[in-house]
Amino acid sequence: MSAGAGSDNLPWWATGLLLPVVNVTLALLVSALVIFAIGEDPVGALGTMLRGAVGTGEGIGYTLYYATSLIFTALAVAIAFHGGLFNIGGEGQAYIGGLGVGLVCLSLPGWPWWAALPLSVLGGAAFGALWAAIPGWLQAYRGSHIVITTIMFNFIASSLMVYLMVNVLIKPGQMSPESETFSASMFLPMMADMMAGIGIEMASSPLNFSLFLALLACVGVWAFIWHTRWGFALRATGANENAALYAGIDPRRVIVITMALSGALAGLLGVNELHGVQHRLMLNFPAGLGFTGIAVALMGRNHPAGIIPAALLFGALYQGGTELVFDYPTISRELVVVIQGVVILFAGALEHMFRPALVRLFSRRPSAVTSKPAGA
Amino acid sequence: MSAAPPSVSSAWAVELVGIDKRFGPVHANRDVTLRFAPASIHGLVGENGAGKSTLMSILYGFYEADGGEILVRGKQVNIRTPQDAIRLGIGMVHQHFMLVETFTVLENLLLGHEGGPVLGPAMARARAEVQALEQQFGLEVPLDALVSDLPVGVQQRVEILKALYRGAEVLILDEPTAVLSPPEVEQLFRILERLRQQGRTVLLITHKLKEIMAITDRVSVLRRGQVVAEFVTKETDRQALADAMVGRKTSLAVDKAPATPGPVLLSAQNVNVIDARGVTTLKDACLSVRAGEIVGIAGVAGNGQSELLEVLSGMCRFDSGTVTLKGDEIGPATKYDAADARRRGLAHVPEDRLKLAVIKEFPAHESAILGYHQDKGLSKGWRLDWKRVVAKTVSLMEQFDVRPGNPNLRTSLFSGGNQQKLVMAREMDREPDILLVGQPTRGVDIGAIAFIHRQLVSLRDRGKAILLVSAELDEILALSDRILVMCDGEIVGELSAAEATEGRIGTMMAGIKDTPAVEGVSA
Amino acid sequence: MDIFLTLLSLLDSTVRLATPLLLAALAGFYSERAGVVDIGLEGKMLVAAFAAAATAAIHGSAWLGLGAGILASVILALLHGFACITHKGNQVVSGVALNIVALGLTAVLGNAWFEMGGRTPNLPADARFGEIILPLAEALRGVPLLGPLYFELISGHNILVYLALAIVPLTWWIAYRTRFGLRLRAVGENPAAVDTAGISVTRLRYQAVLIAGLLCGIAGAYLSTAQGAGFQANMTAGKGFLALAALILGKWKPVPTLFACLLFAFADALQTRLQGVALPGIGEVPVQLIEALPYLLTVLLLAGFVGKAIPPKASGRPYVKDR
Amino acid sequence: GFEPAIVFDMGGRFDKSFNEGANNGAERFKKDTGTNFRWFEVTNEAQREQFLRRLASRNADIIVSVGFSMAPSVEKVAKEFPNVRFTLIDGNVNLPNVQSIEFAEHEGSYLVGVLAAMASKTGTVGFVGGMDIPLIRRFACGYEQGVKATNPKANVLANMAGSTPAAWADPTRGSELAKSQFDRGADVIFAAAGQTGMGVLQAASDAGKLSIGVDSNQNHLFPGKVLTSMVKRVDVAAYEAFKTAQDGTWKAGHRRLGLKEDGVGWAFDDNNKALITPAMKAAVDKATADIKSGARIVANYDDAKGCKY
Ligand SMILES: Nc1ncnc2c1ncn2[C@@H]1O[C@H](COP(=O)(O)OP(=O)(O)OP(=O)(O)O)[C@@H](O)[C@H]1O
Ligand SMILES: Nc1ncnc2c1ncn2[C@@H]1O[C@H](COP(=O)(O)OP(=O)(O)OP(=O)(O)O)[C@@H](O)[C@H]1O
Ligand SMILES: [Mg+2]
Ligand SMILES: [Mg+2]
Repeated sequence: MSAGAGSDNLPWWATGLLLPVVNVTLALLVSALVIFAIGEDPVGALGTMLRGAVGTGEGIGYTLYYATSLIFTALAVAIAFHGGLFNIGGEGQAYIGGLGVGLVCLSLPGWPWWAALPLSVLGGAAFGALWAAIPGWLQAYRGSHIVITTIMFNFIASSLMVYLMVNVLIKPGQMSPESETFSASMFLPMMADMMAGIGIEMASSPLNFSLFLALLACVGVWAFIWHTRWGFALRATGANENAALYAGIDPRRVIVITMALSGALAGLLGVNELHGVQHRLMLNFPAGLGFTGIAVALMGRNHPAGIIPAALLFGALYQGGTELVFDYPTISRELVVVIQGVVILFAGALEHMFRPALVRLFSRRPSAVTSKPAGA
Repeated sequence: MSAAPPSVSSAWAVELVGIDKRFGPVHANRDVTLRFAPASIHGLVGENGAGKSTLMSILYGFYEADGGEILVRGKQVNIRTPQDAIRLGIGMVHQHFMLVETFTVLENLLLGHEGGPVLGPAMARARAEVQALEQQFGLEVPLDALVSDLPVGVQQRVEILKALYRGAEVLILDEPTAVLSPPEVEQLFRILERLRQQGRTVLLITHKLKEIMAITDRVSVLRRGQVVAEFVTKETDRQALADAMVGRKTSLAVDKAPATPGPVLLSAQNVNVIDARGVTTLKDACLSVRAGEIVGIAGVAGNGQSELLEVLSGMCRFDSGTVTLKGDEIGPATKYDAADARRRGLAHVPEDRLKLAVIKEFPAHESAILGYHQDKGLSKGWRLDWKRVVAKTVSLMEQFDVRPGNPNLRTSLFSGGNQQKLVMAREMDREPDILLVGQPTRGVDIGAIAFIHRQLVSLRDRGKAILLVSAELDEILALSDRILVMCDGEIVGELSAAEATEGRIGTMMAGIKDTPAVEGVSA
Repeated sequence: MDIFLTLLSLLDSTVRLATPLLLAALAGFYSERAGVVDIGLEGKMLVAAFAAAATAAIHGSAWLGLGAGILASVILALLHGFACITHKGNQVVSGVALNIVALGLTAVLGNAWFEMGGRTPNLPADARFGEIILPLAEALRGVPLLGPLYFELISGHNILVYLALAIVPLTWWIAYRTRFGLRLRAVGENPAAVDTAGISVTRLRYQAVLIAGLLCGIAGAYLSTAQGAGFQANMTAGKGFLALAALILGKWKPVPTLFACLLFAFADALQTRLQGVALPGIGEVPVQLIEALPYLLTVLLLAGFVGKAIPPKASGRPYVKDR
Repeated sequence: GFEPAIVFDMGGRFDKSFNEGANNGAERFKKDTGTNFRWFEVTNEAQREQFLRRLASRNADIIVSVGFSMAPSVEKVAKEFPNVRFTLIDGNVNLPNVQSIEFAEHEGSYLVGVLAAMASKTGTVGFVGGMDIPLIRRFACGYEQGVKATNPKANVLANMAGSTPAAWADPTRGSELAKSQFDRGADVIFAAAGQTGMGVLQAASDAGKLSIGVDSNQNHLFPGKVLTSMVKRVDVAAYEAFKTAQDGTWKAGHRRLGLKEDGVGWAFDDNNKALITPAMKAAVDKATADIKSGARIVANYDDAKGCKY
């Protein structure tokens, strides 16, 4: 997965900043073309998106709220990636993780939020971990293709959740398959309220305490992968299973554990969505954020320091898109999906497109004098 | 040195004039001019990374040169792709075989030369043509066998046949003998001989100067991308070639005192390994290694040596027998992995360093702790202490003269020889009681070979047990106090240093006890 | 006799459901056998379904629709090739991206053109591929056993079903009996061998990706103009992924892949019939468990019975000349 | 001026189902009064609250929210904006500024069940639902009662299309389900599955069997092939909400629209005239009258006890 990277001596800021910026800009240009093609004003529309995402307190709140969820699912993809595994099952793991969060919250009526939070985190992580560890085990010990099994587990998670929500966990006597509301005492503090507590006025948004949890997870993942013996074993296994075996690491065990960690991170999405915002168990709350996490991770080069800005970008796309359909009813809500796809295409799959040009640009400078023989 | 005659240009089969090639910062070929005569075998030697393969790949159209020109039979030609080269009658057998392993031999021969959009009729025609070629050159291959089922020697014959089938007048062979047993080498040389008699040109790259002396007509020496010397083979000798390659006086011999063996530190009794396909890859292996001695294992690669090393080092399970490590018995059911082995004082330099001993993507300091990352001394509480790791790496690099001495450089950017030195440094650093070493000098230049050999001897002299696996007979003979020979998963014989000769070992390597080597394929 | 008819109808439904999976899986076969992983089967089918339905709705011709579907799918395939072959991008990311673009773009264009929430108008019969009654089907219907078999199961499908089934032996023949097939399989195993044999890896891979586009185009057109009668947003609903699973289950071989597709389709057909039926000894099984049946089956098969699926060796890796 | 707004659920305003019904009502209001309205389609959970709050803070005069999933958000935002009027369709929120409208789907389903049983020659009728959720079970339960009341020996086949929201938008699946039910002997199928139902109607038309539409009058889609439609007057609810809010007669509180209130019913028009025999008409009219008068009580699906009648 590192084709073309590394050996061509670009300065770090060119690969780390310039290239992504160029790619995202190009993606937005193409999106503008699509907007133009369906007969709308691209400048106005993209302007609305930008203002909507970062122009107001509320917009920023929503952008950060989406980013929170995306950080969890992207970290899940990233940690698996370093273990050499492509985990497409973040969506299902988040779904089942949410089940864990919900069950914990439902079973602790009246607890204060700060006491419930560690347990709901544990519940989400444990359920997500379990849901991911099964495909992990199948890959490690049975050679089943992880990409396929994790996709299948997404579908299975859906069926399982519908069964549970409709038949077991539904609050009796109501239409929608939703559980009882958690007790109000354990709702995670909303950012707007916390800010109000320290005297800062902030518009209401679903942004909640989970953001800190997400940032903490970033630090945790970073420290784990690059600063622990375990992380070393994980990366070694991901890079070269045979070398790991040589180093006395059992690659199969590492694969299962890596998947479990990955699923645990995805499962934390439930803390933000359910414990933080919806305050009840419901259907379809991951809403594609598990899949988008893949794109966020890849764009963030599977490093927390890259995932945070990438998650912000995608959070801004979500929120900007909401604002777009609010102001331009004629633009259908799926346009946002197109823009996301285009961003992933240009910043992900076509990330190397401008690299040769950039390399030429950078290498021309020093040799420009010598390589031009006079009058040749 | 004999200058080329101011030519009637058609006197040359191929001429390379002023070839230049860079890979980013690496200048692989600098202004290389070489001429090859028809009906001759031309040797090409040089240290690793000297640019031999690159040069030949350019001739074959696999890489495009940045500058220079190529003439074939006196005519300037434009070789952009292998297709062009094939059309001009140039064939190449690459250092790493270019075969599709899941295909049959015949399918591999056909690839790119199918003779029609549908295979059926072409297949029959090809079969006949190939059989004619086989007879003409004495190159026997089973046409319908899967390539992955064939031993390397046969795979190589497939490669040669492929080139001839495509009509090669000029045949390039890149290190063809690295993986062959002595009889196989002899057979190859007979084929090359026949090609020469037919008026074809053979370009032979090899690191083994003995082979150069045995078969080539002329030899060119490359160093750091440049041609530094050219000899008529008959007029030169190995020492002169070695000096030209390295650019200074070199010594080809190892000094060592007689061994003073102590107690047995490592032994194996009747160890068997059966792989996933049900093939017994290691049969009833019995051996013992004493403190203070080097036991050499000779054999053609792929005859169970890798499995032996992997079993002893804890990387691979075995199905029956016992391994005894410093008195502790280990059976098939005992929990024993590479980490346990290291804990008990056994270190391991594996045969395939890029596949096992380092991680190419990691910076050097991470590769330098591979296998030792659990060491308490490298950690501070829960976290790895990178400062200490880097300091450790720097000291390893200094001790073993790893160049460049940059602990943060990506492992893959070190040359093969330097990677090997890093691995040796890491494994010898903990003063292991037992050291398993596989192919310690494969792909290593002459200066470094001598250094590594000295290190091994001095470890032995400090009373450690060393098990050395090498496909290089010279190396085995130079270092070992006792020699075991492996063939087909079995230890077929044991010789003391005194009784061992190249001839005796070579015969045993072919799996034959007394009679001289016979040709033939055992599929 | 009743059970026989039930079985026939089950198998009939299996054939109908297997067709799009089969076409998509064969598309994946060409692409992956050439070393290009194709997660984007789903997206290609989706754009094809949309283009086919939109064209058929406007021009009233199923064949024109098929052409448009193929064209749209091929364009997406070329984009995939551009990213993965020309620019050596990550093949999985490219596939994921194209799936998302397809999902959004079809809905956006559908909304912009038809203003029906991303749907196309319902297609009239002559803008769809109708069922073909094979010769003598009616006449032979009365013949015991074989008559119903011929009438119910073999006859009465649309042309694309027969086409898909015909493509299986054709693919086998191409892959194992032609020059193109030989090269295709070689480039997925060892592109360097192909390159050194004087064949362009890039060209071969583009050809493979184009064929994948073509087949996905047919699969998409089947969904919206043969099996269905119009386009719906996200109407592929995971079929591309299921096709990929079938390809893996079939170990990247055409005939086993056919059986894998039939198996999935059978599980699917069975689940519509098992819903609400009390199974002997177990009682009524929850709908959701039955719905998950095809997926559970896939996991079980991958885990237990097919053993390790070994993909073409070079798949997923862009070809970079190297030593 | 008067600023009405409507928030649709995830299916979107052209879902051929209740969102589309609400859209039709709003469009009719626009045509009648010339007053434009704002509308939004929700794409994820967080947007429900966001849209409502945004509209409320911009002083929309009436906000219609479609779908039971909107209930929690309506409750929350309505508390924050006690001066803004909310109408919730298909859900119940008890607040002084919220009007909740629910429908007695089981009553309408009962009627089409009666018709299905009479139109069926095989004695087997089918039901295809979208996702297995209580709302759909309510449809199925009423339908089954109607069928059984008319022909106690009749056999009712029931299928659900899936477990993900895609189950509401998968006509291919709908047509497969329909075909499988035809193969099992059904000759009339009631589809309560959003766009998935389109596949059922299509398959029935292709196979020369009968289907029953849902929510809005779908008889015209395949004239002569759709037996009838179970109409749920979401359009009326939306229209009325806008209208009453405009003329000042809007009232908060819970309203349950059943047969009596003309909130549900069956569609009878030129497209299905030929399919409804006088006897069928008489039977369904009788059932209607009985339900309206209370002489017959159609049991509603109960989460705890299931479909008990
Ligand atoms: N792929 C690559 N990209 C960039 N630099 C490389 C690459 N491969 C090798 N190099 C650099 O080229 C130099 C020569 O490498 P090479 O392996 O040919 O060395 P060498 O001359 O054989 O040395 P040694 O004798 O130690 O094996 C090394 O310094 C290495 O860092
Ligand atoms: N594809 C490549 N990309 C970057 N550098 C390369 C590449 N191929 C070769 N090089 C570099 O070019 C130089 C010459 O390599 P080449 O393979 O020609 O050496 P060689 O003489 O054949 O060595 P060996 O004895 O190991 O076969 C080396 O420094 C090597 O690292
Ligand atoms: Mg070489
Ligand atoms: Mg080297």
